[in-house]
Amino acid sequence: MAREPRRFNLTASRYLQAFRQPKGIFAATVIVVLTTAAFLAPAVFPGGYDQQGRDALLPMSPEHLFGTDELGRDILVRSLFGLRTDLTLVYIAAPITMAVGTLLGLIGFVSKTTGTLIQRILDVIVGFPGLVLGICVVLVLGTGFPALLISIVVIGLPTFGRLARAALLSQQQREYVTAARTLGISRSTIVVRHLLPNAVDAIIVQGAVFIVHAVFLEASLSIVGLGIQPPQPSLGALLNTGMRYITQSPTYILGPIIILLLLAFAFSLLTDALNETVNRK
Amino acid sequence: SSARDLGSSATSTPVKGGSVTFAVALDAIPGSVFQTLETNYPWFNNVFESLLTVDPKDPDHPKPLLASSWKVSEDNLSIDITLRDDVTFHTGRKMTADDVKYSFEQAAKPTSGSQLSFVPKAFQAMTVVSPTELKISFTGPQPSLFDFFNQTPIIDEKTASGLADGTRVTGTGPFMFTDWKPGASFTLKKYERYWNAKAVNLDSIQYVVTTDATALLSALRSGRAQIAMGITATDAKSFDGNNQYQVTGSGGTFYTFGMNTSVAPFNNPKVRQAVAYALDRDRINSQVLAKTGYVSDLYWGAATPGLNGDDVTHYSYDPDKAKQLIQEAGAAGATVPITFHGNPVVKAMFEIVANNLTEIGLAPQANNVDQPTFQAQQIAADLGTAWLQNNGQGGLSPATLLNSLPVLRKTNPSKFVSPEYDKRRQSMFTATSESDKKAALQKMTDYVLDQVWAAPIIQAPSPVVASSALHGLQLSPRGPVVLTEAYLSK
Amino acid sequence: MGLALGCPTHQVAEGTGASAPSSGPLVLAERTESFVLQFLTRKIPSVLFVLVVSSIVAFILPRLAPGDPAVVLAGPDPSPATVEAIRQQLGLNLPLWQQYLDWMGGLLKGDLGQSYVLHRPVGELIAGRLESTLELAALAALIMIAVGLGLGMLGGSPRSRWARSIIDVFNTTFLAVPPFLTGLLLILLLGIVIPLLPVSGEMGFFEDPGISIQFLILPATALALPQAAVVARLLQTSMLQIRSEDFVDLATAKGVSPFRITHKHVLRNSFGNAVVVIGLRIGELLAGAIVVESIFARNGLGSLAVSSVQSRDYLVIQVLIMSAVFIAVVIQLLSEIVLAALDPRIRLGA
Amino acid sequence: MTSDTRDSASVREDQPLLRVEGLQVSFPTSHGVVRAVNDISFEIGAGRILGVVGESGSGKSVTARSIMRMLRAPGQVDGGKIMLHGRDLLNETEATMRDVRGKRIAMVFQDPQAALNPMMRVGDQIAETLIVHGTRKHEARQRALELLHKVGIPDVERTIEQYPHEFSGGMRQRVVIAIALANEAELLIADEPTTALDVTIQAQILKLLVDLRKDLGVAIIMITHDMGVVAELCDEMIVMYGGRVVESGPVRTVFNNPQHPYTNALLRAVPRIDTPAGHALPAIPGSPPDPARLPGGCSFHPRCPVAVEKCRTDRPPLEVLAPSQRAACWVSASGGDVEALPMPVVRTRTTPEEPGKPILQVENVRTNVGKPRHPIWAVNGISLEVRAGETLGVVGESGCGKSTLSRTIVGINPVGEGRITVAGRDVTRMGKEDLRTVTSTIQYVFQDPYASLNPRRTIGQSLEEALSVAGVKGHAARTRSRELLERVGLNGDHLDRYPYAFSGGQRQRVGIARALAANPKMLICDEPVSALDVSIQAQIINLLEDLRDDLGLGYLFIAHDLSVVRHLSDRVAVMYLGRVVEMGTAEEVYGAPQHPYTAALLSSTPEPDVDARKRERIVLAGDMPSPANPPSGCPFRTRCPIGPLFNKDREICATTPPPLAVTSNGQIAACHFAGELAAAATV
Ligand SMILES: Nc1ncnc2c1ncn2[C@@H]1O[C@H](COP(=O)(O)OP(=O)(O)OP(=O)(O)O)[C@@H](O)[C@H]1O
Ligand SMILES: Nc1ncnc2c1ncn2[C@@H]1O[C@H](COP(=O)(O)OP(=O)(O)OP(=O)(O)O)[C@@H](O)[C@H]1O
Ligand SMILES: [Mg+2]
Ligand SMILES: [Mg+2]
Repeated sequence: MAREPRRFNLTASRYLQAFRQPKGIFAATVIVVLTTAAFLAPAVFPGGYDQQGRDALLPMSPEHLFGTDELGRDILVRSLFGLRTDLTLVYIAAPITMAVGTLLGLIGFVSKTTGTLIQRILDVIVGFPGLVLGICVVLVLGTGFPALLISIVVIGLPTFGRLARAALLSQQQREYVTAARTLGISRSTIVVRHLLPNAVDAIIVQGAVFIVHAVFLEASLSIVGLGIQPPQPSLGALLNTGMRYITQSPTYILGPIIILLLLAFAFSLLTDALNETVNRK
Repeated sequence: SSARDLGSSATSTPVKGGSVTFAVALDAIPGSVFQTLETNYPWFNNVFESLLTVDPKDPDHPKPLLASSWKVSEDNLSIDITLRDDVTFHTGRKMTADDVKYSFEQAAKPTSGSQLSFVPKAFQAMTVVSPTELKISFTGPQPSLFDFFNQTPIIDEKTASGLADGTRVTGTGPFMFTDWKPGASFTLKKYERYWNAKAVNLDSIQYVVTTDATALLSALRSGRAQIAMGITATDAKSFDGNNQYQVTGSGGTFYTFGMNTSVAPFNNPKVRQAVAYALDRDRINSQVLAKTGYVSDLYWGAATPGLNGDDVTHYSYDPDKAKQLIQEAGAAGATVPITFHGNPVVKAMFEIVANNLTEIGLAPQANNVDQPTFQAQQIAADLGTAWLQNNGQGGLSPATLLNSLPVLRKTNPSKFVSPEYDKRRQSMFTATSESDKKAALQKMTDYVLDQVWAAPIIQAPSPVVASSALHGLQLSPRGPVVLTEAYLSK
Repeated sequence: MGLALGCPTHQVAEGTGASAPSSGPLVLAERTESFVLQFLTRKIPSVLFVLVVSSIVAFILPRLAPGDPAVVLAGPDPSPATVEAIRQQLGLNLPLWQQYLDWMGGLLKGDLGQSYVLHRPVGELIAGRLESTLELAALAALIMIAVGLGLGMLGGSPRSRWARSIIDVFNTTFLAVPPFLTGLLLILLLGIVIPLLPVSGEMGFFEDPGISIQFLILPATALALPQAAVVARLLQTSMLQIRSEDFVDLATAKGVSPFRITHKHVLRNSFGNAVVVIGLRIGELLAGAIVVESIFARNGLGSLAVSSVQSRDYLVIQVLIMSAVFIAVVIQLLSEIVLAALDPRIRLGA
Repeated sequence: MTSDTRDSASVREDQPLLRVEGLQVSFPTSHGVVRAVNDISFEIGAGRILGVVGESGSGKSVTARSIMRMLRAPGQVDGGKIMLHGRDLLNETEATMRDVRGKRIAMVFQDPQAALNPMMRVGDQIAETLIVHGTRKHEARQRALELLHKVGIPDVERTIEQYPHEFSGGMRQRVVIAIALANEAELLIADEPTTALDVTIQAQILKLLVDLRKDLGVAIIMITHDMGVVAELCDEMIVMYGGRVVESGPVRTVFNNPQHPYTNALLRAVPRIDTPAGHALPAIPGSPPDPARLPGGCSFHPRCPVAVEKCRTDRPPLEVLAPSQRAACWVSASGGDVEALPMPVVRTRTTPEEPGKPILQVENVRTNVGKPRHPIWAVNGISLEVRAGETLGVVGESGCGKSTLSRTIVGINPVGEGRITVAGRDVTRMGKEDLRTVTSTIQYVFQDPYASLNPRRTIGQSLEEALSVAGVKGHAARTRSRELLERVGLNGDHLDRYPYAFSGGQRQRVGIARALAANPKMLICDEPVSALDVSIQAQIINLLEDLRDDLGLGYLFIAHDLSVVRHLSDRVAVMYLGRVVEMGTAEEVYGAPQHPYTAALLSSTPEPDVDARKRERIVLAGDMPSPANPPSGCPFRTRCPIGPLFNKDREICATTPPPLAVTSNGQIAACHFAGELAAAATV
């Protein structure tokens, strides 16, 4: 008969529960360390990321932990600055994508036709090969940070739009929604007050996934040369250039790869931890 | 021959027959026969031939090819050309003066895209005197005539429509173009009725499009390909000292730093000169081009007849002087958006250039676009404040370059216009005597160096790496790789 | 992400009031067929909408970028007149709507159009590159299905904690690491550090299967592993969830062995989900192929797409995008149909 | 068909079939160790039926699963023995247990929807039981056919090929029972096998079990929380509370003379069909204990009306307190009277003779829950009205359209045809103003107290939201929320708690408070107590009655439990397949049911009364047809015990739908042969 209810509380502290378990602690530590390192990079390396020298393509050594690139720049420094670029990008892009995507998913609950239309349009975006869409957007808007931001957001929108809609649809079946309706509460209020807070879990978890995806999207665009512009480094751009020197200096791409792996792994664990917290019985 | 011959020093005698695999980074574009395209260097002149060949070091004395002889009139206003009578197209049809006329007419059309179309456009008349004789007359002297003859292939009118989609690519050369799988591969097969068939050794050449630099390398290393083009200079360098391979270069690409002289800060010649001093060309040569490049402050090489050798190194790297010039011009701190396209070499070059400019107190910004965008902007004369440009027209004569190289044209992307420039251009075109030519060139050189609206950075050939078993390759600064006499030693 | 599963409809089988459907394999087959037809008919409007909007976006988007095929064809240092002449020649000066209608008209007649840049029929260009991508996708799909289902089943079976944590690590790692990074790691590891396999290039399967496979292994693995992790994770979750269903308890109470429970009860019920994910993932495989092809220097459709974007070969881009959208739509429909075929509860019409 | 096929060596005559001794089961969880079962002992002989009753969480299922050694993780047996024919199952290997399961002990689960593998044909699921115990394939199929037939499934050749979703709930439960019987197990453990089913279906299943026991001699452990089921079916019973047995003995003695106050309270807290309304129910205060935090001493003492000091400190042992009857109670052990429950208030209320204006009038309303082109009339022409201070009870089987009717009234489902008038206003079109009238007049109390409150909003937020619709905002809303909470018997300080912090009964009180926020004139209660434990159910019924009388509310009270409806209602409407088949005052309908369906419903309802067993029951065959595919003529004719199924000449039932009309004795029913079964149903 009656089951033990799920334990809920609306505040952010709910998500902080995720950081109580080892997974969450590890993920948080890595993310915090990487983020701090990235954003402190300008202070630690006042020379900036474009200190060129004549010692090109050096292998890993104590002076240059990750070696140097083709223009004699320290790859560790560039990786950190690159991480900074990437993190800035995704920390801006992710919330925007989550918010706009969710909003698009929500519209269907206020106006059915608009909602269906939006879902169809999201279907269109999903049908497009992500990278080709990204390339087109960047070409139209010109390269650089804003264009990259927009293409990441556009590519990410369907995920959140559909997710929000699915989460809301499942919530809509719940009796408390009917209860609110019998009280005479308007549809839009129900969406904002009842459906949304209960759909937020799924969106937050997906958000953690998306951050990593966004970083890799930047990297993919960089592979085609349309990512972050030189001399400003990004992890993707580093990999892109490093790939060309893979035979002469295999260690070139190792630095950025390690950072990317750490980042990806940490966010993956964070997703797991969040998921477990959110679904905890 | 004047062209660089590879492996010709080998003592082995030519081997008949055999097939060579040529790994290329870029696919063929047979539709663009009249354009000088780096893409087409690996195969083009094995299929198509022109009337004559010009040695850049001795531009006034071309060697005959399809034309057996020619005679320029005294007044420099016409030329009589005599053609070989044993030349056939790959269709088997005899090549005649009509074909030459047709080809030149095509080259004159705007759609041909020929960089030298200004030459045939200035033809007053082309008269077919006999199947082997053609007379061309012009309104004024034609300093670029031989360059045009050298660059323009003679094509078959009957099959010309097949060029566009590559289904019928008919030339007069030693090999026939077949089996094109766009983006993937094509094959050149020996043409048995080639007029100089006895010189031809190979049966066929397989071209494999391998866009990726590492893939090119591994194709060579694994022996799947005997020759490759499109390898980066730094990769090519890794073959140095390995006697199983021969490393060389073909063609010559100009890398230039273009500046818009109509806007600040580059409306001030001092700033332009400062930039020219600031560029660390040697470093670019060593880090970006693995020292395969040729550092020059001019578009014409040091070997150009009549050139004062010192001019080539007029602007040696001097950041202090550059900084001082910037200060004098009051341009310190000016932002300089630099447009360039995604070519990795250009990109790396940009990074050093940007670093150099920062050093002297300018604030460079990247504006990386893709190739078509760059070109569209170039055509619209809308490249912004500054840009990096590369043009593959190495080996043309200075007078030709003044018309064919966009940066030197009368209407150039730098929006540099001056009566003085016009005057000096004119004297380049009209000079006929050796001394006049020399004087005109010197004046032009001085002017170009002084005004530097587009600072040359470096000239570099495209690296060609071949197995040392491949002999008889002919390469030239003009670009094409000729395999007419090539053979594989056992 | 997921499909809206049809609600299980409860039918009353007892009682004369309800007209119970007559059964028998033949009638059943007929019914399924008509359900599929009905389902497709119902889907047509939204599919059409998606296709038409995609075609418009695919048509407009590349044209918004600066530069056009004429610029590309005009060669390196063209004059504006040259470009204009070529534009005329290609018909690019026609009004956009006319170009669009021409293209659509051609498509409806089965004519994919001609490449502006290569002057070849687009169909031919695509066919020329198809083999490479198909080989890659096919092997990747095989690896994905094998590894995904294998690990998923392992993870969803009652195993030691040990086995499960290994699977967890695999999943967590590859869920996060995209094909692109996996590819780079494989190149470093198996191409450079221990040079076992070629890291770039390709060879047609029918030219030399042995060598072809050597070239395929690394990119296919790179492409497959991240997707395999998704499949494995889903199958595992779904199996664990099914395992807690009452009917598994009933099976245990019947005296069924754990092995048989896993196979006959748990797996069978999880399979529908797995099929849907595998379907969706195959779509992702094709999308992921773009970057992997670029890393491993394969001349497939991905590199054709990128190069045609870079040469503004509008028609090629348009057709490639439309094919991708079309495949996505077909996969979506197919997985819904397969799901309905697998799960007796799901009615496509519902 | 008894034990000749079994290992006769293991059968020892002096041993009962199954004896559980001192069983202890715990669940170590992150919130602490949950001792779900604490030292329980009982036994069951061959061919006997043992009833196990107790409220939710008392450890019934855990006990059952322990016998099968099928505890869910992290459950573990901490002590005790489970002796099957004298052999301790707890010492057997897993492989041996696999032989025991399904062959010697079989189990039937509560939820027939979930207990069958949806992807496997029912025939295969039955055959599998046989195959895993060594029967060959084709024999297994043959036997599956027999079994299906035996459990009363018609047309077995066809149905054996069907999938579970093509079966109704009752039929699925029959399949589960067929599976349990497949290997002729000696012992059948049925864990609430009828809780999820309608009374009519429950009657079918119970009858099946009784017949099986008679035919096969199988022993049954019948787990239930329904005293009626125990009274009707079982020989012996044990009563569980907080993981312990508090009383055990033969059913008759325990019912007639309960030795534990909890047993007594359980028996009394249930409303009965045969007792007229007027009394408040003697509810058990408080709620069942949390097994993770069992109170010390006798775990029932906090709720016990006769508890003495010793109950708080010492745990009473389970002792023989009457012949063959054991109980664990200090009071009755010392000869005290455990039947001393606080005597309920006798309500003075009588049905208002001249009731006020109708608050709600429903006229010939039809509701389509299908597509416009393929209508499914879940409500198919219903007329009724509710007046202030009056309760209209609506009963009917699951799926007959009760909820759809109420949802139509409040505007969640659009009205297909007919007219709805609320507070004198025609609201059929449910425009903005109409809805305002409806929400300010009628409020809704939901069935599931867990689902009807937003888990992420505090109780206060939920109440204030409801108040804001009624125009009460800010500080006033806060004050009023407190008042409301206190009005429904909750602590007014609990406004800031989230729903999870409340028990089911408390939540239902919150739900009621929320419904009251807008000062409605009428409440629609859609099965408000059916998800609650018996003791809690009584509390809520009492609360609803109080509110009705104090506030003069009108109720539309929906339930499938006839006793509850009888207890609360002034008038009753009986629904079948989207229609009202009988309507009248509670006395009339329950006293002399005119419609055979009403009669069957009444007859099927098990009474917590051991003497009722002799009664001849009307057990309906089959299930209610789907509203998507209603029968012609009288909708009930496909199951009617007096209809064309049994009287071939009554063709009229198949051709002419009977109108809802006045019958010969002045009541209202929709039957061509009204009144025929009136006598049979009443006791
Ligand atoms: N898997 C589990 N993990 C933790 N605690 C459990 C688990 N299963 C059961 N319990 C605890 O054991 C107690 C007894 O559960 P059980 O299912 O036996 O109750 P029940 O009497 O069958 O109740 P109901 O009438 O609700 O079925 C419950 O209160 C619950 O807290
Ligand atoms: N959205 C729907 N689509 C199809 N059928 C529906 C829908 N909603 C309800 N029904 C059908 O309408 C009938 C009446 O359902 P309703 O929920 O009103 O029954 P109920 O009497 O409240 O049953 P219960 O006692 O189970 O709550 C059922 O047969 C149900 O299957
Ligand atoms: Mg239970
Ligand atoms: Mg209901």
